[in-house]
Amino acid sequence: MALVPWLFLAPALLMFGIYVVAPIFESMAISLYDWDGLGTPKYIGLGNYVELWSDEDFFTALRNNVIWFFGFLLAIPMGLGLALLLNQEVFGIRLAKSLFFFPFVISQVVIGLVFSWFYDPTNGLLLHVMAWLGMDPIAVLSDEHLVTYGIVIAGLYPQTAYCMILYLTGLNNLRPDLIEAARLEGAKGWTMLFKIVLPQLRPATFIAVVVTIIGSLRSFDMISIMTQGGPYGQSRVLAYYMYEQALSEYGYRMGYGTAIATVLFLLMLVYIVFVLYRVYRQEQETD
Amino acid sequence: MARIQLEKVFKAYGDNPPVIRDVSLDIGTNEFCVFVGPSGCGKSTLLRMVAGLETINGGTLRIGGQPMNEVAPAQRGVAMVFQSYALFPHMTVFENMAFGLRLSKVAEPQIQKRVGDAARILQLEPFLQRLPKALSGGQRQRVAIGRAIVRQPGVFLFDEPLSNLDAALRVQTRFEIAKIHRDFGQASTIYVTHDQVEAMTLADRIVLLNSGPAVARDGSVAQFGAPLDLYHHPVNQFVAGFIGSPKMNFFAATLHSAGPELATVQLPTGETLQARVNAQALPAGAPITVGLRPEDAEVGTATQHVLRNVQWQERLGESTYLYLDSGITSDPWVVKAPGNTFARAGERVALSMPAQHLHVFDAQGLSMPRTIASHDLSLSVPASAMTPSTAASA
Amino acid sequence: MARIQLEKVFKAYGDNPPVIRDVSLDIGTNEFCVFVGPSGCGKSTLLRMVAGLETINGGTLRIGGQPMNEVAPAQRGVAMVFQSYALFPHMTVFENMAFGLRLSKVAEPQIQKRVGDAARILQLEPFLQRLPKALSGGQRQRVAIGRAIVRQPGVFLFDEPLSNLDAALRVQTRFEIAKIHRDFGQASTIYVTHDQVEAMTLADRIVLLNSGPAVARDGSVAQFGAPLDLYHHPVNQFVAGFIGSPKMNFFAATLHSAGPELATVQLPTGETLQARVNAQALPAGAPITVGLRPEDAEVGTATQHVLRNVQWQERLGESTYLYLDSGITSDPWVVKAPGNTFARAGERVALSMPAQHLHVFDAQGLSMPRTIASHDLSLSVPASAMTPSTAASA
Amino acid sequence: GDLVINTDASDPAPKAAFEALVKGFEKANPDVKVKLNTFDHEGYKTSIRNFLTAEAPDLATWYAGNRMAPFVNAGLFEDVSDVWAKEGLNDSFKSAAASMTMNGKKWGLPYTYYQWGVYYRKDVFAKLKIAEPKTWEELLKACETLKANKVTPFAIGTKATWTTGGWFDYLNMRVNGYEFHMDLTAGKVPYTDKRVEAVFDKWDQLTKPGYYLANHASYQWQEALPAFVKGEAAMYLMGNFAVAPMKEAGLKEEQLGFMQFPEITKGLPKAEDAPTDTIHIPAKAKNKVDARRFLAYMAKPEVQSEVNTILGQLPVNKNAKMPEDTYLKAGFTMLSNAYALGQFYDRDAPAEMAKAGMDGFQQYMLKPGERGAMLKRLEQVRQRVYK
Amino acid sequence: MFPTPIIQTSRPTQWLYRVGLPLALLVWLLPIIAVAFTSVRGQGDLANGNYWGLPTEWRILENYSAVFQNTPLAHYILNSFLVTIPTVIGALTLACMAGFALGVYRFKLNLVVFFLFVGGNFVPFQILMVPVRDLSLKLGLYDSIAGLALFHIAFQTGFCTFFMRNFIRDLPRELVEAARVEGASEIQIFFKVVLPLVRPAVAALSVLIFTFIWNDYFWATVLIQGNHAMPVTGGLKSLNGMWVAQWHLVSAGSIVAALPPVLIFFAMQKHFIAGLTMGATKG
Ligand SMILES: Nc1ncnc2c1ncn2[C@@H]1O[C@H](COP(=O)(O)OP(=O)(O)OP(=O)(O)O)[C@@H](O)[C@H]1O
Ligand SMILES: Nc1ncnc2c1ncn2[C@@H]1O[C@H](COP(=O)(O)OP(=O)(O)OP(=O)(O)O)[C@@H](O)[C@H]1O
Ligand SMILES: [Mg+2]
Ligand SMILES: [Mg+2]
Repeated sequence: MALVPWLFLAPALLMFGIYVVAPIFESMAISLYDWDGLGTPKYIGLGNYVELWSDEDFFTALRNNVIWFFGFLLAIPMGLGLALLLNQEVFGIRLAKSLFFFPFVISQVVIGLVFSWFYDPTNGLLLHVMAWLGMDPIAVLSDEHLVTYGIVIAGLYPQTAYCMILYLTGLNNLRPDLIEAARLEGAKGWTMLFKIVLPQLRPATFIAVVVTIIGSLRSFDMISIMTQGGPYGQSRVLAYYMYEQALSEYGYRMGYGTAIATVLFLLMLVYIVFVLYRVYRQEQETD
Repeated sequence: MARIQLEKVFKAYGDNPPVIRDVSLDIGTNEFCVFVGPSGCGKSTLLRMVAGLETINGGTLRIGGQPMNEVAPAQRGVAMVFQSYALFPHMTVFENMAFGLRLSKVAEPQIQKRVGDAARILQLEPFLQRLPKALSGGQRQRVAIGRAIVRQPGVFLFDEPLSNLDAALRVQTRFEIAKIHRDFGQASTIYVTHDQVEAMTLADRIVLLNSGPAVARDGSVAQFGAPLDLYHHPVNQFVAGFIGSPKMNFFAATLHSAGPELATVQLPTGETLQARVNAQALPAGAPITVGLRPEDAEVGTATQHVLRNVQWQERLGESTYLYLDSGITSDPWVVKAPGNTFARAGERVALSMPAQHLHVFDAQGLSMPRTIASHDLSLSVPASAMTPSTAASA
Repeated sequence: MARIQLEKVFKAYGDNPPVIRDVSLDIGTNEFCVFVGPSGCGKSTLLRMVAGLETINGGTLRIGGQPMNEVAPAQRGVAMVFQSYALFPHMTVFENMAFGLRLSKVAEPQIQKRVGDAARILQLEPFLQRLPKALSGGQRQRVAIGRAIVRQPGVFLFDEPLSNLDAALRVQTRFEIAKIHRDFGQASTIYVTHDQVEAMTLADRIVLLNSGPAVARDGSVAQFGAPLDLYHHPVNQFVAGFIGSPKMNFFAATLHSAGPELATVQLPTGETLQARVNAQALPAGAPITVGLRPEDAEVGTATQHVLRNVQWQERLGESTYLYLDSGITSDPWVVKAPGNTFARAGERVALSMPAQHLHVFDAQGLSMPRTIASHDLSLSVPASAMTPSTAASA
Repeated sequence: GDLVINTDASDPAPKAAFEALVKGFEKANPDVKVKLNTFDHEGYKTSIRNFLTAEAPDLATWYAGNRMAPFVNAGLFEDVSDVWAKEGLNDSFKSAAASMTMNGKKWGLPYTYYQWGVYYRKDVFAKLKIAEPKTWEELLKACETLKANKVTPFAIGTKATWTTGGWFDYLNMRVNGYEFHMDLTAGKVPYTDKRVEAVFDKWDQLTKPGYYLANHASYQWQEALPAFVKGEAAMYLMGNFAVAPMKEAGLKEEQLGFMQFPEITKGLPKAEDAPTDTIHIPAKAKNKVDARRFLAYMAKPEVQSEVNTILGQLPVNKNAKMPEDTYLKAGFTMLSNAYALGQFYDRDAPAEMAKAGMDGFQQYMLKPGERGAMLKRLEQVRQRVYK
Repeated sequence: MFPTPIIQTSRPTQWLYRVGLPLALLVWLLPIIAVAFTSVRGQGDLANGNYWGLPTEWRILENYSAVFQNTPLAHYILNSFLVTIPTVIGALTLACMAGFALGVYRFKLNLVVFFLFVGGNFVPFQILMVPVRDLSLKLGLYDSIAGLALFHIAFQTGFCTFFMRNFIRDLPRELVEAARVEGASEIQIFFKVVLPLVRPAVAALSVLIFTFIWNDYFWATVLIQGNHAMPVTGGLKSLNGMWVAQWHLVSAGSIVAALPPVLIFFAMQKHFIAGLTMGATKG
């Protein structure tokens, strides 16, 4: 009887263990070696990490991760704003909601293509808009200072849609009695939003924060599609840099790549622990 | 300042048949009015229309003499206690109670004082800094009441405030609500419940609402009156059946003859009974329904009686319910007998059905007026009990 | 074959203090046993241990004489009805009822027959092909019962089966459960409830469970006996207070003198009362608690009486509850008076406290034995009522 | 027996070339059955690492120069010096021999290459009366004239940074010469060397006046083509593969000219970039005998001609037939007279260095002012990579 | 409800809303509309820089058939299906079983195992890249559809288990207990009681996972090299290299690649959103 749950768990645990859990530790182990993926790995202790410490590109990537992190968080208020706009019962609103959600369903590869074209300095829409506003056009994706922001904006497009859906569901589950009670007490508009509605949306906000942060740290697709890290590596983030170091045409430094991944993992671990702690507390409450 | 007047109030959700039709009530300052009725009859809807949470589709609502149909909820001077309490889960007890005051920019010392006072009255002082989730059901209920009190409203509205509490707590909180109402001299209270005991014990006047087709026929209000009025003089069979627990026993009969004070009715089983009602409006032979409350019937031959078989009994100690084969339909007659009564299934007993306790309804369910004075039904404590005497010895 | 025996049964969840301690019960074939007790006292736990859904940490469970501690639920020959009904939402009524039979590979015609029979008894025939979500609460409850019946178990277990139903349906289903129990000759039933009326009306015997520290002191069982035994002869103050509604009035007093049949007690207010209990085990002057049920007190001077002020009254029509200032603590005495009683707050009334209705408890809460025979408390329907007579005339 | 060949010939022309090769070989050697695996051009660069170590084919295509170093060092390629000796390739493949030699041995067979050089708009030059520049000064002059007439002198797209490598190669080879360029890519000279600075001093003369297409970092090299085709830009330093799309876009031969990169340091012998594609026998191959036969077949002059005609590139065997195509012909002549051939920056320098270098060149082209910092960084990379 | 229903607001506000909403929608979807338009443009529009106006000629058939005839797009799409469908089935099967174990049984390591899945679900998957690639190589699954699908199954099992476990845990425990009393074995409970009840969750998850996997790009890049196994996201990227500046073809390809998840989203919208939020709001 005590065995039953383990039998049901076995296949999932096996697969997950082999493909997810073990590789995490393997990666950490590989990060202690110098290995090009061809010859025999050479143990160099923390050598890769020491190198990271003096690697400008690594810090550029780290800095870009920070930009992604904060920039991406904008998806949350924007998603909330959209959700508030759409949380109505008028004719056709269901369709409108799904259309607003659309970008999330489409592959990031496609979104990336669309946005690189949006930024295109010969014919992009941005060019036209800026020209129309009488500004000098900017080649966003080849400007080292703007490029990351440009990609983040592209990334925000689907992410905002995602947050919007989370908030729409959250708004759907608002307790009407609390809203009514607050209305009787004289709350409306912003007061209602900040004092009554947002606190109730906390679960939605929490999950929006979780997926957004994880999305920002995993960000890879957009960069790969839109700039491949360029110009001269200025739009790389850790996730992309590690790929470039470990597997790209000019890469094949497995040890170095995994060292970057390990750093990324440790950053994320802080966050995972926070999430797990919250889930744990919730479990305690419901049990 | 807090008299509530409804005039021909009407409400329908969308294209559905009206939920509330033709409701005219005048609830005086300091009156405690209870809405009762079957589930879905529109009690909450009516209450929420008073609160301003539901639009009024027709008729006029006045509070303190002012028309209120278009006034925002917060401006009506009403405070409401919800069945779910509707406490803001992210605010402490203090913040919950102070919320409305803060929004209306009452000065902070004033807030402190008012909340403090309310907390003292409701014995919530130790909990002021707690979140609602750290309170028991009864305490939460008190916080909800506290939040209503501090705003010193002219009208208190309660929507089934006790239905989430367990039996013991319900009794206690019922008490508190009555007390608060008495202490807040000016305010009127409307209280929604489906629990008759609450209705009977709390109300100055009860509004019993119709549901279903009766709404279209008679309007939403089945009867509006003092609790014992509804108990003793129900206007129709619906009210008679709704008020009282266990339910009044109903059985078909025909009118044999009717005088100004007394009517004679004949049961399908052949027995005839006399009832102190004026049924002269009906022709002899008219089909009628007779009603008798379980607590008004008696086992024995003290008055006019019939013989029936016991189907089953339930002994609660305090009293015994006998289920008798009515001989008319398969529904048994329920009789509430003293706790020491004991009867075996199949035993035949005499059931005394006093003429002054029989209710008679016509084919439409309308009551025939009972010909007994109210004071017959409502006696003061026996005078003898009031003579001073020192502690008794056996 | 379906006698249930528990011997020193023990249960603790994890490292928490024991929930169930030292429970020894012997529930006979065809007996209807009800577990009552305050919320969280372990009623469900105990029931689930019998069902095999919860492991037993100590002691022995026997069903039909066989030790069952280690036997899988399905092999115990028990059927259980859950508070939530636990109908499989994806199966029709028929499939729900046939589920267990199919699993135990009963032949299909046999299944058809058994389910058909049960459906007939429970009037579920029109619904056999419906999904549970298309049924009303009461119908679902009946399906749950049906699923239990078809397996023809030796033991029926019910865990608060009525608590999700509304009042009227509750009464009706209570009736049905009693009937089913009577019809299934061999089976024993254990029924968990926190509703006293259910317990009193259904049980052959009641097990009242302790909760909190009393479990550690006295074991889990507070009293095990016939319903009226618990009503009339509670072993301690907890049982006395738990059984009966409204609750028994308790007040502190001291023992003045004690004889074999009669004890004299003195109230803090100075009055002395006599009680028909044997309190000889206590020394004179011992602090005691006196108990009197609201329905046993009377307004008037019929027997030994005291004078008290009315605080408040609640008029239900059928009866009137008077809340009297006890003069001892702030808790009022509750008196259940006839429905026509009327008293104003502040009025002084005589309260008759018959000696044979007073309960006395020692400082530990143990009851002093009452010196009245059981048959004094439980009378058959008066003989006079049983003389044949034709329909009465006024 | 069976012969398995892995190629990156996913584009139409190479694919056809290999199919023809296989057909010819099978006809000549009826006992051998060839299986051709065609990989996606980009994906092949990673795939080869996998199949060389795991399940090796009998032949695999790759690139000359430093690009093959990791595999040679890891012992994954077969030494084919014997084939070279036996077929007399040391002579007929002389121009490419150096790029196939490591540790004194030959590790594969080069089978095709193509020239780099400056493609220019004859018509635009004619209109503005510009003669084909032969020297740096003439080039600068031409640029000035073009610029003055609102024509961008050079088209380039640096979104994929390798295009900058061509510029660096040529500037370096013309300023400092082939040997220096090879020393630099072999990591023997620091990037902070004065001679490297000198290269950038020349480059400055193009970047600072804005002689390159604006926003070049936003374009792939193909995306820069329209400017050239429309005549908005007049020159394009590119490999010969650019001719096909240029023609496709509508440029006629009378509009499109080809010239050698002008001289900078007087008298310095001119070396050219000519990336070479190669084919190797993996060390773990199963059928090395037939693989060698295939190499021998592939080296034949007539086979070289046939294949390269299909490829639209130059045969490596000097005995092969001269191509017909105008630009190839020009290239052939140029390369035949070249002092030496470079493979291209990203094949001559190790991968990591190449990546950093090309990123750096792109940065420089966008921000000429940052060249000092950029070179310092390249020097750091160099010290790490070549240690 | 919040915000105030628009019907209860003043006339002008209502009109503003009714006009503003479609406008906002238009702006929001502009990138996608532009792609859709471009996918039917002719070369002429592109040469003239007409990227954002209405197409002057509608070359629907030409462009789309060009995309299919001259490139392996159809093959890429087939690959995507071959990866996605087994992944959905596999991950859900594993997750149903694991979710059942974690949701129904109380055992010591329950929470630990659960956290393993939740935590694993959140790791940056770059850290798995090198080892997973090596593992696939060793198993001979590198550059194969099976290899990619197996990895996706394993990784998605984390998320699906998290989701299923929460869903199963919210089922009334009594159902399992009732089945047990009725004599069902644990396997029977799984198949006859729990599985039928988790159908909504399965539906929600399968739609969601379908889109996730269909849109995966990273793992396609890491684990697949050749066209023979490349799913459509990766394929589109390589086509993008081939179709430089041929925006009409890029757009047509993008539209084709985006179509399956979009169709699924519209067909199964309810499930899709349930999937996003049900599993999520539990976190
Ligand atoms: N927003 C609404 N839209 C449509 N119908 C509604 C709405 N709110 C309530 N109703 C209907 O109006 C009727 C009255 O509802 P209401 O809540 O006032 O009943 P109630 O008397 O309070 O019932 P209960 O005792 O169950 O609380 C019901 O039939 C209900 O279905
Ligand atoms: N799985 C469990 N783990 C730990 N404690 C438990 C568990 N199940 C029940 N308990 C505790 O055991 C005690 C008895 O619970 P049980 O459900 O038997 O009470 P009950 O008498 O049925 O209460 P109620 O009338 O509220 O249903 C409670 O204090 C409860 O908190
Ligand atoms: Mg209601
Ligand atoms: Mg329980």
